[in-house]
Amino acid sequence: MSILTRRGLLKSGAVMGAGMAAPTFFVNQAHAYTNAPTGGSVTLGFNVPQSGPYADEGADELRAYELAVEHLNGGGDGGMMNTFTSKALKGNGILGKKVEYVTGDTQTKADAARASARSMIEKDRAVMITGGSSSGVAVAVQALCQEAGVIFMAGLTHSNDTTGKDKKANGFRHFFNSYMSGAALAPILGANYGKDRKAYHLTADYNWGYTTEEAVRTSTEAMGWETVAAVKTPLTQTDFSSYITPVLQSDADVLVLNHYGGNMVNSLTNAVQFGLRDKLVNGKNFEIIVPLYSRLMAKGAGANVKGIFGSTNWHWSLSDEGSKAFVKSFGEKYGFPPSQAAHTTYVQAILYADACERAGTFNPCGVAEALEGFEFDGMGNGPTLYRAEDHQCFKDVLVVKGKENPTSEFDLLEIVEVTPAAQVTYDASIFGGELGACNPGA
Amino acid sequence: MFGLNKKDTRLMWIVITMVVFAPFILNPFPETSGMAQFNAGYPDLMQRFVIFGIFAIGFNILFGLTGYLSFGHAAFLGIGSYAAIWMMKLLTMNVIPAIIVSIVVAGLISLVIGWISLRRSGIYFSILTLCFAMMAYALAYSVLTPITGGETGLQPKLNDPRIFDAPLAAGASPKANLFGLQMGATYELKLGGWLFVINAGYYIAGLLMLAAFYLSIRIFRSPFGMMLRAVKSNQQRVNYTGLNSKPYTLAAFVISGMYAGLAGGLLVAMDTQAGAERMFWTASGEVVLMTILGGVGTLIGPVLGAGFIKYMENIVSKINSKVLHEWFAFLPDGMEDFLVAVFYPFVGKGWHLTLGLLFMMIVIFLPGGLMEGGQKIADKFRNKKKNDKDDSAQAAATPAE
Amino acid sequence: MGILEVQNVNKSFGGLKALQNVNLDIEEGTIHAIIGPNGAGKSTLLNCFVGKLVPDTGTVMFDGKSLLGIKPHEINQAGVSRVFQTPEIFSDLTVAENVLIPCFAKRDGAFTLNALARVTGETDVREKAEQMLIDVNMQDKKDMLASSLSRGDKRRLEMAMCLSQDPKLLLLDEPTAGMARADTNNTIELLAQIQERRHITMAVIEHDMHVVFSLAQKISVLAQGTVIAEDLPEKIKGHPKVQEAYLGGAH
Amino acid sequence: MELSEFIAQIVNGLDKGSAYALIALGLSLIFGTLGVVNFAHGALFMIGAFCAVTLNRILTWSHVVIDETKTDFLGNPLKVNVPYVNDWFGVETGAAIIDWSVPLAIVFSIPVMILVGIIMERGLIKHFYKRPHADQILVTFGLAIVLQEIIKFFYGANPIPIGAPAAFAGSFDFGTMFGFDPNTIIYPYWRIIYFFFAALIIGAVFAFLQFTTFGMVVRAGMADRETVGLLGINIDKRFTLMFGIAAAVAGLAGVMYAPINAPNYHMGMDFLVLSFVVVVVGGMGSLPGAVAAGFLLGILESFASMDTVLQVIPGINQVVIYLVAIIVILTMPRGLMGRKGVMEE
Repeated sequence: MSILTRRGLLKSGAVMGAGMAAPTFFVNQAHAYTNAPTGGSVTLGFNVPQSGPYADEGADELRAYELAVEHLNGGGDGGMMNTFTSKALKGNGILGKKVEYVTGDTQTKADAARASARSMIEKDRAVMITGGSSSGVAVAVQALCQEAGVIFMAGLTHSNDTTGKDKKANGFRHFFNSYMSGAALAPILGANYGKDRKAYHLTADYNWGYTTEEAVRTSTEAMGWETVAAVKTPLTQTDFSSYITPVLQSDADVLVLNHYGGNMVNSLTNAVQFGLRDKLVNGKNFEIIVPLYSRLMAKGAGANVKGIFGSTNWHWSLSDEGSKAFVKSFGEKYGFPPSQAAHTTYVQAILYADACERAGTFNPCGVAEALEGFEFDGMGNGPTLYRAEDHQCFKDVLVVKGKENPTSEFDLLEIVEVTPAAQVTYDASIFGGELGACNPGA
Repeated sequence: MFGLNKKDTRLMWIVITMVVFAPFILNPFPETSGMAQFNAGYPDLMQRFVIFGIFAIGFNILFGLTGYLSFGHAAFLGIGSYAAIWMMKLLTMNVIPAIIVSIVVAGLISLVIGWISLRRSGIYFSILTLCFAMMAYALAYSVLTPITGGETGLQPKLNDPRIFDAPLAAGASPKANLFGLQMGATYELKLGGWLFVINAGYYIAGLLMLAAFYLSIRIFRSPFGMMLRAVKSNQQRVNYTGLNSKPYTLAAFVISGMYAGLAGGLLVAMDTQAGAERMFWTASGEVVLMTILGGVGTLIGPVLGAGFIKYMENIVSKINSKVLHEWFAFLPDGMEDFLVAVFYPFVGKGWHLTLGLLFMMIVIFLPGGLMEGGQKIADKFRNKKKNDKDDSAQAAATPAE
Repeated sequence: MGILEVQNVNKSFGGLKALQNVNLDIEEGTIHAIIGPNGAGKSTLLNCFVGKLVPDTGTVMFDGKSLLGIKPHEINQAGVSRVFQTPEIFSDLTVAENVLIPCFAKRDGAFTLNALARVTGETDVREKAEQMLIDVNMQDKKDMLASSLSRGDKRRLEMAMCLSQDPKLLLLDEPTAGMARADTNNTIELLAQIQERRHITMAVIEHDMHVVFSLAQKISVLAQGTVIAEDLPEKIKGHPKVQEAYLGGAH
Repeated sequence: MELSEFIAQIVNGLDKGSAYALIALGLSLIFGTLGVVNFAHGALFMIGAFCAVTLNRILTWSHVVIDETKTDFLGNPLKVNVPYVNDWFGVETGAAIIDWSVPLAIVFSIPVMILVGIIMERGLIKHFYKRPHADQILVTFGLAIVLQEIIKFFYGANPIPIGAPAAFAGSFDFGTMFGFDPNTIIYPYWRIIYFFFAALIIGAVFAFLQFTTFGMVVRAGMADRETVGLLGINIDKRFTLMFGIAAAVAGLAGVMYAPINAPNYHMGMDFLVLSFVVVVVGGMGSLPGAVAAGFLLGILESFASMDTVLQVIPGINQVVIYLVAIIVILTMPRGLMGRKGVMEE
C-alpha cells in the first residue's frame, strides 16, 4: 500500500498545481506545521562550523549541544536545568519525546550553512535549527528557517543585524550584540583610562565590523573620547603591520581592534609586537581594546592579551549557581571548561525545550509565543528577558580583561565588571527591520 | 532524434531518465534503516546536483573544448545570484525574470572580463580570471555592502518593493514561485519503508539542466565546437587556417559565463539567498575540480563530478560519532569503539580529509576522471559479454566521447 | 605581373640584418623555389609573407593588396596557405575534422557562431572535405586521430588542409625535411599533381636540390639576407654567385 | 603624507614582501625545474610553521605536579604541567631552552622539510611530470587538503601562539637613527630578523644555483631538460633534491613566520592564491622575477592600506594585489621577467 502525504506550500488554483494535485485516494495527512514529530522522538539540528577557522568553536558548541541533549533526556547531572527558574522540563525529553539530533557543517559560509540546514529540515525532519559562529551564517540560516517554518536558535552571533535589520519572527538570539558591547565597555574604559582619550579604530571590513565600530565609537564619543581614525581591514588580511605602523605615527593613545577570530589574534599579536603597549602618548599609557573577546581565540594570541579590556557574553569563572552547575557538568564530561559559545548554545537548546514544554507543542508559533517576553534566571547571566519585539535576550554583559598571571591554559580572562542588563538595553526600533509573523510552515 | 546522432540520443535519454527518476534513484535505502544516512534524495541536495551540474557543464564548454582554464568562474555564479535576488526584491518573486536577468547580466560581465583576460593564454589567463573573481569577492564582501548585503548577503524582505506582485497577505512571507507554483512545493510518496520526495523546484531546475545539457551536446557537435577543439589543439594552425581564434574563445567564455549565471540564478530561485562567499576562489576551484574529477571534455563527466563533490560535502559531513556508534552498535564494545575511532577522522568534521584523499586517488588511478572509471568498468563488462553478444553493448558503454 | 611581389624588404633583429633589400616576384601558376644556405633568411622571408613578422621597410603585395600589418588569419582569408617544416595539424582531432575545419573557414570566414548547426548536417562542406581526402588518398584514415598518423601522412594531411581552402598561393617550408627518399618522391609527385590539376601558385623553401630541380619552374637564391640570383632552374645550376654562396668564397 | 609614514610603509612592504618572496621562490623553483604546478606549496609553508610548534611541544613535554594551594576550574587542586627539561637542566636553563624553541626549530625543520619534499616528489609528484597541468593541480590540491586536515586533526583549528625568544621580543626604534622623532618608525626585532633571514635564504639559493656544478646542471635542466638528460646526467635525481630544497625554503619561511602570526592549519591556503599571483606577476620560470614581484606586491599592499589612500579610493586595500597583477600581466605579456613559452599554452 502506498500513501502519498502532502507537505509543502502548494497553492491551489495554480495551473501546474492543479495538475499535480493529489488524487483523492491518497491520504492527505496535512500537518499544522513543518516536521511535526510523529514518533516517540523529536529531532533537533545542530548546525555548527566543523571545518574552516572556527572549527574549534564549532566543536565546543557541539559538545554543549550533546550535553544539553543528555540533560534533556534525563541523563547526566542535569546541569543548568536544576538552576533554571522555569521548571517545565522534566528530564524526559521534550513533551515526552526523546530528543534526537543531527549535526552539520556550516563551514562558516552562508551557502554551506543553508545547505546543511535544509538537509536537516528536508531529510532529517529537524523541527529546530541552532548553532553557528558568525553573523553572516546566522542571518542566512535565520531567513531560511523563517521560510521553511522552523525555529532558529542562533549560536554565537554578535552583529546588531541578527536581531536588528535582519530579524525574523522564527529566529531567537541569546548572545549579546555589538551595541551591548559598546554600552558595557564605555563606562569601564572611562573609569580606567580617563575621559580624554584619542581612539584609533581598526575595523574588519564587513557588517559585524561596521556595527561593532559604530557601537564602540558612539558610546566612547558620548563620554568625551575623540576618534582619530577608523581604518577598515580586509577579512582575508593575515599580517596587520601596515595598519599598525600608522597608529604609531598618529597621536592616538587607544587602539580599538574591531576584529574577531583569526583577524583578532593576528592584529592583537602584531600590535603588541610593534610595542604599542609600551608607548606613552600625550602623557598617557597607550592602550588596546578588543570589543568582543572569545576565550578560545584569546588563547591564540597567547600572552598578548594580558591587561587588555573587552567584553564577553559569559565566562566560566562566574560564580553564580547556574554557571557553576554548567561548568561542573561540562568540565566533568570533557575535562576542560566550556567557552562562551558552548554556554550560549547550551542555554539556547534548554530554552527551546522549555518553551516547547510550556507551549505544549513544537509548533513554531506556539514556541515563539512562549519565548517572547519570557523572563528567566539561573542560566548564568542573571535575570534575563527574551524581548518580544526583536527576539533578543537582555541580560548582564561581562567586561573582562586579559589576566596577568594565568594559572592554567583556560585561565586567560578575568571579569572586571558585570554590567547590569538595564545599562545595555536599547529601544527595539533603532536598528530598523521587520520581525514579520511567525511561520509554522506547512 | 532532437538533431542528435544515435549515440548522443541514447546519452540524452540516459540523462533524462536520471533526472526524472532522481528522487527514487537517490533514495535507495528505507527511511528507517541505518543506511538512510546515505540517501541523497531530498530537495536541497537534488537541486544542488543539477544546479552545479549546469555550472560544470558550462565550465566544460570553455575548459574542455578550448583548454582555457578559468580560475574565476565563480564570479559569474555570484553575479548571476545577485542579479536574480535583486529581480526578486524589485520586480517579482516569480523566478522567470530572475533567471533570465541572471543569465543576461552574467553574460555581459563575462564578455568584459573575457575580452580582457583572453589577451593572455595559459597560466596568465588563469591568474587574470582569478584576480577578477577575487576582486569581485573582496568588494562584494566589504565596500559594496549596500548592494550586496556584504557578510550577511541578501534575502527577500517583507518590505521589498516587488512591483509586479500583489501585496503579501498578513503573516505571509515572500516565496519564490513559477506563476504560483512554489519552488518548495513537495509531495511525499511513501512506499513501504521508503520515502520519496517529489519537489517542484527540483524538476524546474532539472528541466533547465536538461536544456543546458542538450545545448552542450549540440555545441560539442557543431562546427563551432569543432573550432574550439581546434583552438585547444593548435592555435597556430587555427590562425593559418584563416580563423580568428579570439572571437571563438570569447564566445565560449561568454557561453560558459551564461551557464554560470543560470546556475547562480537557479541557486537563488531554489533558495532565496545570495552571498559573497560563492565568488571566493575556492568556489572557482570547486568547479575546476568537478570538471577534472568527472572527466574534462566529456559530455556527462562534469555533471558526475559536480554530484560527487556535493554529495561528499552534504552527506559525509553529517556523519557524526553518534551515527558511527549506531552503525557499529551490533559489534562487541571494544570492536565498536575501535571501528568508530578508525572511521571518525574521515567523516563529519573530517570530511575534507576524505575529499582530499579521494581527489588524489581518482587523479592517480583514473587520469581521465570518473568517466574513465566508468569506461573501464564498462569495458570489463563488455569483454565478458562480447562472446555471446556483440556491439549492442558497445555503444552504451561509451556514452560520452 | 606576379601574384606575390616583394620589394626592397629589410628586416633586422637588433644589429643582425636578416633581410636586405629583398626583391622577389612570384608569377601566378608557377612553382617558385627559394633556396639558400642555412641562415640566409629564407624562413624570415616566409614569415613576412604570412604576417608572423613585419618587415622594417619595403612592401609585400599579394594579388594587388599589401600584406603588411595584416593578421595571419586575414592573410589566409586572402588566399595564402602555409605548410610548415614540422606539420602543424590538429593532433587531438580526427583526420576528417582536420580537413573539415579549413573547409568551414573557407566557406564561413574568420568567425561564425554556428553553435547550433551540426557538422554532420553541413552537406556541402562535408562532401568537399571527403573529396579532398580522396584526392590525397587518405579516405581510409578519416576516423583516425591525427596524432597517430605517420610523419608522411601528417604532411599529406597538412597539405590537404591547405589545399581544401583553394589557396591562390601555397607556401611550403621545407616540405620534405627529414623524410625518407621514398616519401620525398611521393611528396614531389603529389605537389606536381596538384600543380597540374589545380594550377596553384607555390613558393617552396627547400634544401634538397633533388626536390628543387624536380619541381621548380623558377628559383631564387638567398644568401646573407639578399637575393643573389633569380632565374630558371637550368641557369641557376651553373650560376657562379650561387656556387660561391654555397661553397664559400674560397675559390 | 609625511615622509616618516612613507618610509614606514616601505619597511612594512619589504617585511611582507620577504614572506611572499620566499614562498614564491620555492614555488617558482618547482615550476621551473620540474614543470609542476604545486598547489601543495602553501601546505609546506604551513608544515614549516608547525615544525616550530611541534618542537615547542616536544621541549615542553611535561609531567603533572599537583599544586594544593591553587584550584582548577572545577575547584579541584590545580594540576601544573612541569616540562621535563626543567627537571633535567634546572628551571632557568629549561625555560631558556623552551624560549629558544623557534631558532632551534630552524635546525630541526631543515632535515624534516627536505625529507617531506623528497617523499612528496618520489611518492607522488614524479608520476605527474608528463600529466596535464590540470591533473597536477588536482592531485597537489588534494594533497594540500590532506596535509592540512592531518595538522588540524592533531593541533585543532585555532591558532597556536609561539613566541620569539624574549631577547628578540621588543622593537627597535630605527627612525631615530635617521633623525626622525622617537617612536615614529619602530620595528619589531623579529620582523627585522625575518627580513634579513629571507634575504640570506634567497641569496643562498641564487648562489647555489649560480656557483655550484649542481646548480649549473639544474639551471641547464630548467632551460632544456631533454638535452641535459642526453648528456648522461641523471637530472631526475637532482630535481628530486631540488624539490627537497624548495620544500625546505617554504618550511623555513614558515618556521620563521610562526612568531609573527600564530600558526593555524589553514595558513597555507591563505597564502596559496597570493603566492601564485606573485609567481605569475614575476613571470613564469623566472626566480628573480618571483622575488621582485614578492617585494613589489608587498610594498604596494602596504601603501594601499594607508588611511589617506583609503579615503580617496575606498576598498583599494581589498583589491590592490589583484589590480596590480592584472595591470602587470596585461602590459607585460610574461609578467616582470617571465620566459617565453613557459606555461603559456
